[in-house]
This record gives sequence, structure tokens and C-alpha cells, in this order.
Amino acid sequence: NPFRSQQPEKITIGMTYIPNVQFAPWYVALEKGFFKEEGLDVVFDYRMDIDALQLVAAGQMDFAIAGGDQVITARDKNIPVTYLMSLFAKFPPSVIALSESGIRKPADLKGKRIGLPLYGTNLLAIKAILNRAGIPESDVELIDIGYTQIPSLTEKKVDAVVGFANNEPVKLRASGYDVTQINAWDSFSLVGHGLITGEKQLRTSRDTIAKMVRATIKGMQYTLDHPEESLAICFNNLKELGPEQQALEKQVFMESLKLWESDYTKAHGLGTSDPKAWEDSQQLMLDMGLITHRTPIEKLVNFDFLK
Amino acid sequence: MTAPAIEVHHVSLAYTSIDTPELLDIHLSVEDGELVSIVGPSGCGKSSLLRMIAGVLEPTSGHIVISGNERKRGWAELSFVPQDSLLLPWRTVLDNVCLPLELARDTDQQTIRKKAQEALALVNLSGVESKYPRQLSGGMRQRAALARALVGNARILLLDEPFAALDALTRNQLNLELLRIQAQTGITIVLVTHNIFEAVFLSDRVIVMGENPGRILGEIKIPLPKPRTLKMIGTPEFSHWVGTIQDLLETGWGDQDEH
Amino acid sequence: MTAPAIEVHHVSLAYTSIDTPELLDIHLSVEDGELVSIVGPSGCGKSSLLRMIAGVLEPTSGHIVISGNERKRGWAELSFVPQDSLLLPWRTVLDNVCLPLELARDTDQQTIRKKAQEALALVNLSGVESKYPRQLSGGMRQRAALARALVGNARILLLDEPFAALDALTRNQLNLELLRIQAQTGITIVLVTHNIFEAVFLSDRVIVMGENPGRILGEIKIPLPKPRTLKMIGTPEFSHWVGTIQDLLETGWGDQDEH
Amino acid sequence: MNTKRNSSYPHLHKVIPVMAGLAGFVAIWHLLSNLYEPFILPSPAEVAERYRVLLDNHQPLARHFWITCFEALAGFTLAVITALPLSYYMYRHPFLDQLLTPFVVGIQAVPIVALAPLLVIWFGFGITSKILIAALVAFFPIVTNGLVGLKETDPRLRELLQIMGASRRDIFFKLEVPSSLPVLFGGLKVGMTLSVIGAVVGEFSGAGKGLGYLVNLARGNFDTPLIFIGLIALAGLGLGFYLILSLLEQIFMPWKKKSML
Amino acid sequence: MNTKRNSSYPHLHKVIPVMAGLAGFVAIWHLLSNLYEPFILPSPAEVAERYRVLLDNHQPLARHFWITCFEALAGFTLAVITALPLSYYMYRHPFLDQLLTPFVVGIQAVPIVALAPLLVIWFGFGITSKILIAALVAFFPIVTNGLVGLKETDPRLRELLQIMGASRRDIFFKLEVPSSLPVLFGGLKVGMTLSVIGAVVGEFSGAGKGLGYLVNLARGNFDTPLIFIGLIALAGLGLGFYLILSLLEQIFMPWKKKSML
Ligand SMILES: Nc1ncnc2c1ncn2[C@@H]1O[C@H](COP(=O)(O)OP(=O)(O)OP(=O)(O)O)[C@@H](O)[C@H]1O
Ligand SMILES: Nc1ncnc2c1ncn2[C@@H]1O[C@H](COP(=O)(O)OP(=O)(O)OP(=O)(O)O)[C@@H](O)[C@H]1O
Ligand SMILES: [Mg+2]
Ligand SMILES: [Mg+2]
Repeated sequence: NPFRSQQPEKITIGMTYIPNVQFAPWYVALEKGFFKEEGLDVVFDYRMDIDALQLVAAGQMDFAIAGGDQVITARDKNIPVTYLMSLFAKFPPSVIALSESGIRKPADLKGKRIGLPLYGTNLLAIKAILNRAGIPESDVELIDIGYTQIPSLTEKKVDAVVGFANNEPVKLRASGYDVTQINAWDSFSLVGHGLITGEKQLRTSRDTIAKMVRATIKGMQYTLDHPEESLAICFNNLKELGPEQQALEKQVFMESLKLWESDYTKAHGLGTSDPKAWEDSQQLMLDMGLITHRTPIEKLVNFDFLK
Repeated sequence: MTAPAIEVHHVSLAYTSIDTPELLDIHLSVEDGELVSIVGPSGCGKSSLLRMIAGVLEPTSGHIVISGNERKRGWAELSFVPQDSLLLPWRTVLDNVCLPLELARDTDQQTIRKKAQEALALVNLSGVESKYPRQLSGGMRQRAALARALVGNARILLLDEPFAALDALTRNQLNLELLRIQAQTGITIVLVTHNIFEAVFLSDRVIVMGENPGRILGEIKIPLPKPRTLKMIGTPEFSHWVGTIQDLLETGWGDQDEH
Repeated sequence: MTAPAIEVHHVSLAYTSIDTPELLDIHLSVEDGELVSIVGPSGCGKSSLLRMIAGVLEPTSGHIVISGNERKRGWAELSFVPQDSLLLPWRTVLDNVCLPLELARDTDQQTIRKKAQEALALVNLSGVESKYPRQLSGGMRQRAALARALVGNARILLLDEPFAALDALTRNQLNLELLRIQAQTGITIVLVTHNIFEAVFLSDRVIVMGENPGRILGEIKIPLPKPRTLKMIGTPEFSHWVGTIQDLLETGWGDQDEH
Repeated sequence: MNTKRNSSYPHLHKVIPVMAGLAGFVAIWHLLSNLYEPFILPSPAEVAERYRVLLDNHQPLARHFWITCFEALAGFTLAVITALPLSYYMYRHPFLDQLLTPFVVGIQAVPIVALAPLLVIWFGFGITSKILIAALVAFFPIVTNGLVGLKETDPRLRELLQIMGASRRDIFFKLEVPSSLPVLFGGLKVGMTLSVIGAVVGEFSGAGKGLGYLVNLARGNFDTPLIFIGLIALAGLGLGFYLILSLLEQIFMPWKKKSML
Repeated sequence: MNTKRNSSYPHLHKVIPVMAGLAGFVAIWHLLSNLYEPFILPSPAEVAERYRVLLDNHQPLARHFWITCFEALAGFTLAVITALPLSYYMYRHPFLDQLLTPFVVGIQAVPIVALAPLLVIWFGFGITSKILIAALVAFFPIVTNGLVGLKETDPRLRELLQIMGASRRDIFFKLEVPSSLPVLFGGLKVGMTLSVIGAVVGEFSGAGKGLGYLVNLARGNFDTPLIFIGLIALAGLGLGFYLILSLLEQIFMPWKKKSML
């Protein structure tokens, strides 16, 4: 084939979760040939977020999906990773409670037992919500329930849980529970998960990064434009889903799409994020003692490839 | 009249196949207070017979009665010295000898140790109380096993070649000891031995066994007067009984060649 | 002239403390082709002496020379029958007897089995080849251990009470067998036994040991003509030598009471 | 003593309790499942139905099964071929024992997955790291039981073989191995089932295939019946391995009468 | 044979290899750490520095340590008091053995944390579920080695004790226990270190305290030196338990000469 003058470039992207409809842009980019157009041969690697993030920082992995808060935390520990573009334009965690509990707003959380994995993004979310609402942490009881949010809530082991706006509420409602949610994005303006890479890669493979960002944006746009088809593409990558799960995942998918865009991205384009939100969030994390020093914003996030 | 101490009723035993029984139609009875020896070629089933009497091996047919009762395992009045001593390796010699008294549970710890020490003295083993079995010589292990059997208040003593690993002098000494104990307490003793002199010297009756299959060739009453003394061993009468047993054994042995 | 088969040079042994040695200043030498018996009270250290000659127990002082060389463990020309038979429980009788030949590695599997079967026939154990040791009687185990020692091409045979668990007739038969083998092959044999008759009947020389500490009381040459026959056992000359040994043993035994 | 069974189905008396146990288990499970939401504890019927759906859609349960099977087996094999020599040398040289035991024990008490990035750097993204984790968890029981088994060797038999001129090699193969086999097999059984867990844990922390991945996926997808299918498959895998080892045990130790399954 | 050591520090020859091993380990670690970014593999010095900071800030490492220690110990104890009777009854009744072995093995091969929702509902978020998981993973090696040890009991000694009129109880305490102790202790050692892992895995899936939580927290904060502190504490915990068991072994088996640490 005379047109294949060069081998496609093999790159690995750390998905930091199990295969999921939320990764639709990349599945679509693969299926629709957006990666191929860019000359990329992409391998999806599914592993835990911290591991993927460290591997990206060490240059062992090309890209990963991570949250804006994780990038700030990592930089605080001198782990050189940089945010490239957002998938979730809104910070997705939220506090979820059964409607019958009467929890509607942060103030209602006083004196309640809140279950969450007591570390990482979920912990940040609840701290931010409480902080912004002026509720001292000692007024609530935070309980480490790992990732058992749904049974913990339905079995009333806790009054509220911290989960992801596009996940637990959807599943709870599908199981017939009436739930309310307090979204973290109202308190914490930072972006959620997006594409990250390492400082090393930024120095040496800017070309590849540009290709990757382009393909991802195309995938995102295509997904937004053709949700049904994109969902079908996702299901092709998720052979183990049963019909019930497919129905559920469809709702998760639809909820997720809503979080891909914010007022800011509508104004500045898909994948962008507000530098001011990064500053504010970093300040908030400093105030709460979650990080110890401030990282220059240009190290946290690189907008070059979105232009 | 009391019931015989041991009655073995037409007992047969087959370890593997009923067609090749190890023991065939063994029938014998041991009176209360009697000392009976069993002699016979190696592998004819003497140990197996003792184990059946002791209640740990089921006869394939026939049955065994002890002191008028159906036999069972764990008869307080029955003591056993196995052919290969079998001391518990994790217990010192003294603790090994204490074992039957511990199991009987009717004496305090101090009395138990005193009795055990006495029994060890009886078999010439004073001084090695705190050694472990692996630190003993073969003969010392055998004597420890004998002490263990003598320490309780058994009414029936089953001894499977208890003196095989002992030198002649120690053997003689223990032979006399055994006779003294029996005279004193009137216990019943069944002794397996390969030493025909010993059998004649100790026994009221000698049971001669043959092999292929294991069976009783004959019983010989030893009418030597009691108490027995070492001097008797030289006498013509003694030699006569030794000869009788030897002849009987050889008959059985002759058998074998025909097979 | 060839070197003596075994030279034991002023060997002492103390298992626990040098102040209470188990063996004191043992000095003896066994000529090539000689049959020497060791008799002595139980626990005097006969087995320990044999283990030292076999090279698995270090003397506390003194040294031992085998066929002119410093002794070591694993001498191809040395065979050992331990006091407690010690068959490998996971091997059948036949495989147990094959073991020394397997270790020698100079014969093919088929020859090994043939030789092992012959050795088993020699000790009257044909027919139980495929049994496991736990299925054997005490005497059968002992004979299997003997067969295992005889199967190789050892030039020196160390036998620790190899006939203790055997009936008189089997014992006699194996005694004669041993003498025949020795006459045929000229091997050197050291035999520990408690049977003084056996010692006199078999030996060129009898070493009498005493105890506390274990030591040599004396050596007695047995000048009975060879080949020996069972008939000799009755003769006055035979009785004389038995008596001599008994007297010597009793001296040593008398000692004990003084302690 | 052991009378032969005359039954024409000689293994029936072994199969019956197993079947009875299984039936009892399913019954209890069914009763329990009535008490909880299906997404917490699905009933056996729901799980069976989910399995049917899985099969109908030609979904790749078998592939996941065989991948985990392979990882566990490879890890176990790796553990065996490293643990056995190690336990032997630790047995021969108490110095080595003292030197290495702290590390063997220490590694054992540490959740290896917490070092996942290092494992990836050293062993790549593929199944190598899963095999390694499986090997690591299977390692300890094998070393320990190997060592205990060797230490139980009868010193009198060793002496005897030495007298017979046995080389170290002979003593190893003809004495130490057969004498420590019963204890060693205990360690192998424990190690074998642990290697399944090890493979799964490795898959949990990053994989795109295997039963651990399937379970993780099902957890993320809120697909409790599928979790149970994964767990049942894992239990089956562990049992299969156990059965194979039990058979090997009977083959390698013909001198023992076995009563167990 | 065993000449007494004249040294006035009788245990020095045991401590030296341990120290040497430790020094070698730290040296290798130090060299390795030069090859990798500190957030992948921090150097010993960096970990020590992090530890100093931890202490300076009065952060609750000790609390986490003792909580995991307690969970592991409680789980281990629970495993012992259930496993020992079980192995005994399985030994006595082969029927029970056949009935229960599939479940014991099956549970072993299943990642219990996958049942976290059930565990939460049944045992809450407290330490009960961690203790239970620790007990579950410690259970199998103890049962297995208990069973193997019991099966190795010399049948001739059993016969002898039966003749002496020993009750089942006597035979158990005076024969079966001492005779199976060496093998059982192997199982206890394996079970003990596994119980640490069990507790940690339990903490991983939701605890709020304990070393497993600490490691998880450190991972959430990308605090690699703290991860290593957690892992070292866990290794130390495992080693401590192992040491205690080794001591108990020597106390309970005075008839064995021990060479090991
Ligand atoms: N491993 C050991 N540790 C300590 N002492 C031992 C050990 N083996 C043997 N002894 C002691 O050494 C002495 C001699 O034992 P040995 O077995 O050599 O005697 P023996 O002459 O063969 O006796 P027997 O005729 O009873 O077999 C005995 O007092 C015994 O207690
Ligand atoms: N557990 C067993 N399984 C099968 N066969 C056995 C078993 N125990 C003994 N035998 C066989 O039973 C026969 C008699 O054995 P037993 O031990 O009773 O003989 P014995 O008369 O005591 O011999 P010895 O004088 O040699 O001790 C032997 O042929 C032996 O092989
Ligand atoms: Mg016998
Ligand atoms: Mg001896």
C-alpha cells in the first residue's frame, strides 16, 4: 500500500476505571477512524487511577484520564502531570440521599452520617461542599464505606453518600428509589476527568499530543452529535453487559453527556477549562489543608493543543 | 469359680483376603492368674493375636471374651507392651511411664510420678527419667515400655517380646522380676517370646503356633514347681520341656517347605 | 598382608557432657574376613560404637580407620543393619531391598530386582515383595533389613542385633546362612547380639563390653573349628566359651552395683 | 481392616455428600436472597438467568475463565519452582533460613498491589504482573510446608542412607521428597487456591480480561448477578485445581490410603 | 553432637544474618531508587524523612498500626478457634470432609471483597467485617495443615493409647495434638501472615482507619513515601506475628531442637 508511508504510532492511554460508556469519545474515535487519521494506534489500558497517573508521570504511559483535583494533588507531591483537555466540564461528585431523609441542601447534612470512600476525589468533594456552606466538619459524621454507596444508602446504614452525579443517582432511580442530590460543582468549580499527560511527553512528543487531543475532541463532538450510535459503539466494547445493564448504562451515558459541557465550554469550546476555576480550586484545597503548596497554573493545565 | 481371664473363640483373621487368612481358627483360654507364653515362627500372627485380644484389631470371624465380658478397647485392667516399644517421642521417659496413670485419672500428679519412678527402678532405668526416647538405646526403650505396662494396676498383661532387645543378664533379672510380680499380685500374663528357655522358665503353659495360615499347633503345660529359680534351667526336666516345644515347632516349620 | 578391616583407636564418646562419657577409650581392631561379635549389657554403647564405625556419629576423641583409610560416611563396601530395622515406609519390601543397589548405580533395574528377590528368598521372605513395611510382622521387618544389607557387594557388614525378633529356628537358619555367605565371600562381619550362644556359635572373636562408662571388658577368641555346625552347640567346649563370656559379663555387671 | 466396597459405583459414596452439600448451599442461598434486594443478593434463579443471557449473547465468560486459569496456573508453577528449591536450601543452611525468612514473611504481609506502578514498570502491562502476584501469594505456604515437611524427615533414615553411600541427591529424591510429600501437598493445596486469589487481585488492579476483571466490571456496572457468576467461576476454578492436586497426591503417594475427595 | 556455644551472646549468631539481610535490603533499595522517579520508588532516606514529618505532626501511624494489628489478631484467633475444631471433625468424619471441603476451598478462591455490599449489610462498616475477612483468609491454611498433621498421627501410637483406655479426649490432647503440632504451626504461620493481608484488604474496601486505610489514603494523595511507610509497618506487623509464633512453637515443642529464627 503506497499510502502507508509510515507505521502508525503506538500509544497507550490509561483509562483509570473499568471499560465504561463514559469513555465513549475514545471508543468512537477508534471505531470512526479518528485515531487512524492521525496515524495513532491506541491501546486502552484499564487500571487504578493512581497507578496510571504515576505511570504517565514516569513516562511509562502516554496518556491517562484523571480529574483536575488529582492533577493538583499530584503536582503538590511533585508528580509532573498536566491536564490537556476536559471530558467532564463539571466536577461530577455529589452528595446523594433518599428523598425521605429530607436532605436537600448542604445545611441539611448537619448531624448526618455521610458515607464515602474516605480519600481522593470523594473526600475532596464533601470537604468542599461543607467548606463552602460554612459547616464545620465536626458537625457531620464521615464514614468510610469504600465503594458500597448504593447498598449503604438503601439499607439505611448511612443518611447520605458521596457518589458521582452521573452514576449512583441514575442507578438508584432505576431501582425505584427516589433520591435527591447536592452537586459538588456548585461548590467546587473545577473540571472533572479529562485527558492528562506527563511533563516529559510535553517536552518530547508535542506532535503526538496534538494528534491525540484532536482525535479525542472529534470523538467527543461525534458522540454529542450521534448519542445513539455512539452508545452502540460503546456496547461493542462492553460485551459483558446484560440487557438490564445496557438500559442502565444508557441512562448513565445520557447523564454523562450533560456534564461534558458547561457554560464555559459552550463559550470557549469543547474540552476547555477556566483558568480562574483552577486557581480558585487550588486555593480552596490549600485552605482546607489538602495540599501544601501552590503550583503555577501553566504546569497544571496546558491549553496549547485546544487552539 | 471365676471366669477365665481371656477366652479366644475360634478366631480367624484375614488382613487382605478371606482366601489367605493370616490366622485360622484360634481357640484358647487363659485362666485368671495364669502365665501363658506364645511361641511360633516369625510372621505366624502372634502380634496380631495379641492386638485382637487387646481390642484394637477386629477378628474376621470368631469372638473374644475378657474376664467374662465381651472385649473392647481401653480396658483399664489390661496392659500391653507392643513389639516395637512405641514410646511417645515428645514425652520424656518419665512422662511416658506416667501416661497410663494419667489416663486412669485416679491419682494425683505426685503419686503418679512416684509410682513411675518406682517402675523405672524396677527395670533398671533410674537416672534417665528426663531423657527423650530418641536418646535411649534399643534395650532401654524396651525396658521403658515394660515399666509403662507395669506401672498401672492391670490385671492382664499382654507382652509382645518385651525382652527381645535385652542382654541375657538383664533379661534374667527381669524374668525373675516378672515372676515375683505375678506371684505377688496374681495377675494374668500372656507373653510372646522367641526364647524357648524363657517360655519354659516363666510359663504355666506354652502355646505353640505354626504358620501358613497361623494356627495353634499345640499347648504344653509346664509342671515345673513354683517359685521358679534360675537353677532349674539346667535340669533335665527343664530340657525335656524345651525339647518338646522345639519338636512341636519344627513340625510346624516342616510344613512350610511343603508350600 | 592387608590392613585390618576396622581399627578403632582409643575412641571415646560423650553425647551430652564430657564428664559422663557413654563410651570410654574403646580400642579394637577387626581383621579382614573376621567375624567379631560384641556382647554387653543394654545401654552400654554397642549401637553407638557401630554408628561411629559406620561414619554417622563423630567420636568425641580418638579415631577410626576402615581398610586402612580414614573412615567416612557412605562407604560402598560397608553395609549396616540398624537395631530397629528402619525400612522406608513409602517403599514396598522389594523396593526397600533394591535401595542399596539403586544407590550404587552400577546395575540395571532388572538385575537389581533379581538380586533383591534372591536376597529376600535367602531370608525366607519370598511372597511379601509388594507389601509395605507397616504390613509386616516385627521379625519380617528385621529379615527385610537383613536382606537389604546382604544384597549389595559390601566387604564389611555391621549387624546390630539382626536376629533379635526372630524365633529360634529362623534364627538358626539365618545364622547358618550368614556363616555360609562369609565362608564364600570372605567378608568382615561385626555383629552385636544379646545371645551369647549365637555369639560363640558365629564368631571368631567375641568382644565383651561393660557399662558406666561403656568400655571393653575383654576379648575372647573362639577357637572352635570351621565350618561350624549346629551340633557343636551341645559340646562341652562350646559351653566352656559361653561360660567364660558369661563370667566376664557378670564382672562388668557387678560393677554397676557399686555405682 | 478396610473392607472393599461392593458397590458398582465405587465413587458414589464420595459424590453424594458433595451433591448434598451443594444442594444445601443453593437452598440456603435461595432463602437468604428473599431477604435482600436483588442488587445486593440475587437469588440463584436470577444468577442462572443472567448466565443464560450471557451465553445467549455469546459473551466471553469462557475466555475470562481460561485467562485467570492460565495466570493462576503459571503463577503457581512459578511459585513451586522457586519455593521448593528455596525451602530446600533454607533447610540445608539455617543461615539462609535466618537471612531470608524475614523477607519471605515481610513480603507476605504486604499488599503487593500497592506497588502496582513498579510492577508495571518491571513487568509491563500484560499478564506477567498478574502471574507474578499469583506466584507471590502462593509462594509462602509452599515454602513453609516444604520446610516443615523436610524438617520432619526421620534422622535415623537419613543416617541409614548416608551409610549406604547415598549422595545428597539420592537422599533428596529417595528420602526427603517422599517423606515430606504429605505436608508439602498441604502447602501446595493452600498455595494453589491462593494463586487464584493472587491472579484475581492482580486483575482487579489493572487488566482487561480475566475473571477478576469480569467481577470488577460487574461491580462497576451494578450487575450483581454477574458478580456472582464470576465468583462461582472462581470457586469452581479453585476447586478444580484442588481436585487435580488431590489426584496427584494419590498418584504420588500410593503408600497412603486416602479418604478425601 | 550439639556442642554448646560458649559465646556470652548466645543469640548473636541468629541476629547477625537478620541484620545483614536488612542492611543488604536497604542498600539494594537505595541503589534501585536511583533508577526511578521518587514518586515511583522513593529512596530509603526519603521514606525516613516522610516518617520524621509524620511523627513531628503527631499523625496517628501508631493508631493505624494497632487497629490493623488488632483486626489481624482477632481474625486469626477467630480462624484458629473455628479451623482447629473443623479440621478435627473433618479428620474424624471423612463424610464431613467431603461435605465441607468444596466450600472451604471454594470460599478460599473467591475474592471476599467482591461481596463488600453483603459484608456491609451483615457486619456494618466497623472492624467486624475486617476481622471476618482476616479470619476467612487465615482459615484455609490452618484447616489444611491441621488436617494433614492429624492424618500423620502414628496409627500404632493411637492403638497403644486406645489399649491403655484413653478417651477420645485423651487421644486428642496426649497424642494427636503433640504429634500434629509441627505441621500445624506451619499452617498457623501462613494463616497469621495471611490474616494481616486479610485485614488490610478489608480496610481497602472501606475502613477509615488501619494501615490498609493509611495506604489507601496515601495512594489517594499520591504520597508514595507514606505508602512505603504503610507497607513497611505491615511487613513489620507480619514479622512480629511470625516471631511470636516461632517462640510459641519452641515453647510448645520442647522436644524439638529449633534452628530457626
Ligand atoms: N542421641 C542420643 N543422645 C543422648 N544419649 C544417647 C543418644 N543415643 C544413645 N544415647 C545413650 O548412649 C548410651 C548407649 O546407647 P546405645 O544405643 O549405644 O546402647 P546399646 O549398647 O546399643 O544398648 P542396647 O543393647 O539396649 O541396644 C545409652 O545410655 C543411651 O542413653
Ligand atoms: N497391617 C497389616 N496389613 C496386612 N498384613 C499384615 C498387617 N499386619 C500384619 N500382617 C501380616 O500378618 C502376618 C502376621 O503378622 P504378625 O505381626 O501378627 O506376626 P508375628 O507372629 O507377630 O511375627 P513376629 O514374630 O515376626 O513379630 C504377617 O504375615 C504379616 O505380613
Ligand atoms: Mg510380632
Ligand atoms: Mg543397641
